[in-house]
Amino acid sequence: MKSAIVVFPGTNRERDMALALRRATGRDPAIVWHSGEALPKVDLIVLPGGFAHGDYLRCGAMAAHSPIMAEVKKRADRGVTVLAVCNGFQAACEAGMLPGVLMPNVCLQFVCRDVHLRVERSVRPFTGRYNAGTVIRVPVAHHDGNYYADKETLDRLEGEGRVIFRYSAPDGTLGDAHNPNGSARHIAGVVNAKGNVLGMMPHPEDLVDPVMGGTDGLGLFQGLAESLAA
Amino acid sequence: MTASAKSKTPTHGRNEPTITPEIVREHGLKPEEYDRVVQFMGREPTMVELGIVSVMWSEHCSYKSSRRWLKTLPTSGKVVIQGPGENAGVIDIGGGLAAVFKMESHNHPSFIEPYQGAATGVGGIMRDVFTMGARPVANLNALRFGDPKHPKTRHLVGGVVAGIGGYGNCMGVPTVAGECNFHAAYSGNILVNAMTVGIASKDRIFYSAAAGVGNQVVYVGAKTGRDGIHGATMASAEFSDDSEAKRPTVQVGDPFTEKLLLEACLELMATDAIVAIQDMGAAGLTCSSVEMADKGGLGVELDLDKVPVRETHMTPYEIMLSESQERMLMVLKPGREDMARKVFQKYELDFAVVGHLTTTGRLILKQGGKVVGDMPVKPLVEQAPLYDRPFVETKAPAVIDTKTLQVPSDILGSLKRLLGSPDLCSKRWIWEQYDHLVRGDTVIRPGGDAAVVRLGDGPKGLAVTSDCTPRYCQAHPKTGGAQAVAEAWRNLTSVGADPLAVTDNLNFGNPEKPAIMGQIVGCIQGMGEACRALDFPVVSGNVSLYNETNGEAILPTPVIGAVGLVPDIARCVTIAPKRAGETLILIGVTQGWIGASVYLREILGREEGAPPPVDLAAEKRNGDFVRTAIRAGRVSACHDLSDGGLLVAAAEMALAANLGLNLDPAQAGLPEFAWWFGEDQARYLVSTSDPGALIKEAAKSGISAKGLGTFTAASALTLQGAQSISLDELRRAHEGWLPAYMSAPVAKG
Amino acid sequence: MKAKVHVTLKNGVLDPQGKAIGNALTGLGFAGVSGVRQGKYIEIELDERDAAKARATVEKMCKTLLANTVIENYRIDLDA
Amino acid sequence: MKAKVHVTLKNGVLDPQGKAIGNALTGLGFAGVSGVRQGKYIEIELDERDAAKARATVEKMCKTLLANTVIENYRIDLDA
Ligand SMILES: Nc1ncnc2c1ncn2[C@@H]1O[C@H](COP(=O)(O)OP(=O)(O)O)[C@@H](O)[C@H]1O
Ligand SMILES: [Mg+2]
Repeated sequence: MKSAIVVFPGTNRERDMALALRRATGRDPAIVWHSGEALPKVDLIVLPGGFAHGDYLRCGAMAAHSPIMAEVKKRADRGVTVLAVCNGFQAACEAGMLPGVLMPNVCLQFVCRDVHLRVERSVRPFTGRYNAGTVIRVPVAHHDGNYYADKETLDRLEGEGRVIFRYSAPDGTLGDAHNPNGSARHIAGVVNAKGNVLGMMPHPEDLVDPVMGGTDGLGLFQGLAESLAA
Repeated sequence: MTASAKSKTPTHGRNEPTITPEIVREHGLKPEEYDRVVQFMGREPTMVELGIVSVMWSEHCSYKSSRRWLKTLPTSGKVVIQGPGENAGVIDIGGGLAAVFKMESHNHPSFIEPYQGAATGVGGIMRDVFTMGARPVANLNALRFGDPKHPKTRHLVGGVVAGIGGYGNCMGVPTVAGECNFHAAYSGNILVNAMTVGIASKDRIFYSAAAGVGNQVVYVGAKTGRDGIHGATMASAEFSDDSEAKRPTVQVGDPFTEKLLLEACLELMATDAIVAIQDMGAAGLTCSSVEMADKGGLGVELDLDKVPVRETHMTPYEIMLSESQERMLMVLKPGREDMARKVFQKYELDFAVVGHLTTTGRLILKQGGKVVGDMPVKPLVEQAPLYDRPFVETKAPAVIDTKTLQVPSDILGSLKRLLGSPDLCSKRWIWEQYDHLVRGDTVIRPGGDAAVVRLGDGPKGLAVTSDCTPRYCQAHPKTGGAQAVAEAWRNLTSVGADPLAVTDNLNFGNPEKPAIMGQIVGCIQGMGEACRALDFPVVSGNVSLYNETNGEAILPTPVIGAVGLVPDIARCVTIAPKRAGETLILIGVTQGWIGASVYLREILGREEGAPPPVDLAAEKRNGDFVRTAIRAGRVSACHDLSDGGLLVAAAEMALAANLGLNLDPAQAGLPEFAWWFGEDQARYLVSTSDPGALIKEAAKSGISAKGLGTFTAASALTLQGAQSISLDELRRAHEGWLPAYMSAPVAKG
Repeated sequence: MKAKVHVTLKNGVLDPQGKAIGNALTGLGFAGVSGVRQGKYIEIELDERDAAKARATVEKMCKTLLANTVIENYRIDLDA
Repeated sequence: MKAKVHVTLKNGVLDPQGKAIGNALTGLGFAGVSGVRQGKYIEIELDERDAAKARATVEKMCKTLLANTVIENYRIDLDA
């Protein structure tokens, strides 16, 4: 699998993502600056975490207009797999690649801690390595991860099986106590209608190695590598 | 013309007054200091010149009260590449890599505007580190707030923590460790000390000494505004009730611009373009240009019209003294301008050639084609006043006789109160607002002794911690200074690291008072002794004096930031034991030292007594033993003993692992409370599944090791099989205080 | 010409910031606060002198960048 | 009664948000943007009916919570 990580001014989790991709695929991803550089032909495009353009207006709003995003959208429309994590998820929503928007956490604070995610669906290319209903532990690190969409949109997402991860207790139960940011219906990750773009707030890339305290996030990258093996 | 010859009086800046004694006083210069200025200038200075001397000679930049004592600290050793005197200290960590680190205070600005004050403090210390060519890989913060009941405290805690997170998180540097205490002595003067650790190639360190006559001086980063003019002098003056009303312009941080500046600087540093580089911190363009020229023994000429500004009609005074953030000054090799400009343009940052180096030894400032400032560089640095201030030593307080104390008999009740007290409660509410995982290298997270970040692809890691126990320093400065160093050394040891070197942040009151000066001297002497005994050199540091409001000083607070090396991160341990059945073992001797302890203060309401003595030989012996045991895989967890003593540390270990703990009776001959809560130094708790072997090993080295009890699958902490308290109840107390405190509505007080 | 843009959350969209301010005000003892909403206020200096053209431009700025029309409304006022 | 509060940065205080928005607008091809400042806009529903009293209350709210008077100014408008 060939992959590329897009770097905007202010992106800061490209290293974490590269480490995870290397661990799962044995290959280094291409790191692509948002302007003036061509996006190479790859099987996976990653929009990583950080604070693109400082996130000063709305998170992801300015990144959504970066020159490279038009190309990312075009590739996604053609079926290329896109993984959008945290700030990448925010940018993908702002760019209209995914429905909804990420609002400030209800606690109005930055939250960095491990959370539990219930895998709602086991689908390639993203979650084929996990069973539906499995609970994994991965960290969140964000100030604006409160997923919001209107009721019709949320119903449609659920009806079409596009909610991929939900915040939960370690045993899979749902509840406000386990939701770190107030997301509607405890949604932590969704895919687009085609199923080739996944947006999620948590950082699976930060738990892929026993020395980091766990490996629950590795399955996502191994699943991608397996599904997208050239 | 020689450097000290009289120069023609330059053109005065627009609207700039001539100097009066009143203006001199406002600039914090004593009359005799001003006389010295006139003498080396050979004439009266202009406003901009006066401003320049006043910041260069401020306590903050010149260390005039502390320099004499700082010189007594050990600053060399086999790992030291660069000691104090540069933007940050540099040590060799093997494999061709160097660790670059420093700590700095932003106390006064954070009191006035907590969010921006703390944020720009973090931004400033990171610039100090990446200006030397290092990529920041870990941030720490040492915080001291006032009485929780003080009307301002909650607002300050909320703002400072959000500000530190706001800046560090955006920069993508994990904030992995720190400390946070509360005491009424800080109600009017909080302490916000920030530390950054970076990694560089050992042979690619960048320094600030200018070289190459004719070379261009280049300004990069953000534009200059009228922010924080005279921050350095503010940091060198006492507060009074009306200093809030005066409200000097506070700087607003722009972490996004600094993130771009970081990436642009590191990109340019990978080429051969840079001769010298220095960040603009306190006293901005003044400090950076003067220090670069002085270190290179050269002169510098600046054209102020070329400085990128974001406001109109800025005077030379304002441009030279502005403390706008996110700016750097560099000297480039000839012919590298275009290449350098392209790098900064890629990141949409300002890049301007603002001057060049000369042979004159003078700082010459031009605006509108006219010379507006002309002064010799050397005296600005070398003739800065140096004071040998009178001091009185703090008398050793009486040792408290534990046998005479009336104490509650409920040990577990006291434990619960201590675990839920402001100083000992969990600081999770703080560190969860900090991105402590970004970069994907955090091996040991906040919550234990030291934090550990992986180096490159591993297997090595860096361990970091920051420590100080101000109440010991207050009781007996010399003991307190030594204890701070010893505790930092212990915290590194507790994760299995080799302690390598330290940085410090010396926070005190007004040094012109002999009693305060005595605290400064005592603490530095204690630190020096401990650093020598533990082979733990000081490679950088910062001094913050005049932390007083209406004559009330803070507790003496010499914070020690320390860095250690972990040879194999797979063999690190945390404070969490691995399984039920393991034995808890105490390393080190307990006399039940209760003077100046948290127990005495929180349970008995008394702040008095001699602090626990620091036996540096015992520290070294016990620490070396523990480290060896960790490395050999003989212990599964380790926690050093500090605030709150044995029972607090044991409970923290049980909570971290979510395991129960059955503890044996107190040591015979000691009052029970003194055994459980005494704060004797040089002690560790370790957990092991082979206690016999460990105790035998210890005996061979003449080290006291004693089994204390067993971790269990039950979820309670039990004393002598009799009294018991559930982990849930302890956890609620420990985790509950800070979030509950911060959930009340926050007014600005 | 100066354009003053107010960006506010649409009715029905949860406003955590506004809610937090409301709670804090009540907690601080301000009685009778029945609702708080927080929005953004953006001032833009434009070289354009023609009001109609300026409004059209700012309208476009709002749609492309300044507001997220999934959740936000905007209002434009012009100052000569 | 509804109070409308504008909180804006004082002159001379760095406004990273405004700067970033200005750059982004220029980057998107909007020409002639010579400056952008960003502030907050807060609407407060009050039970109070007396305008003078309402203003006094909101004034106090601004000072204690809504504005950071070290770096920000505020303006209060009342809607009956
Ligand atoms: N302000 C802070 N920022 C980050 N971590 C903190 C802060 N305050 C405390 N911590 C973390 O909480 C833990 C306990 O702190 P402390 O009691 O000071 O440890 P010790 O007694 O071992 O020095 C440590 O891991 C420390 O890094
Ligand atoms: Mg410790």
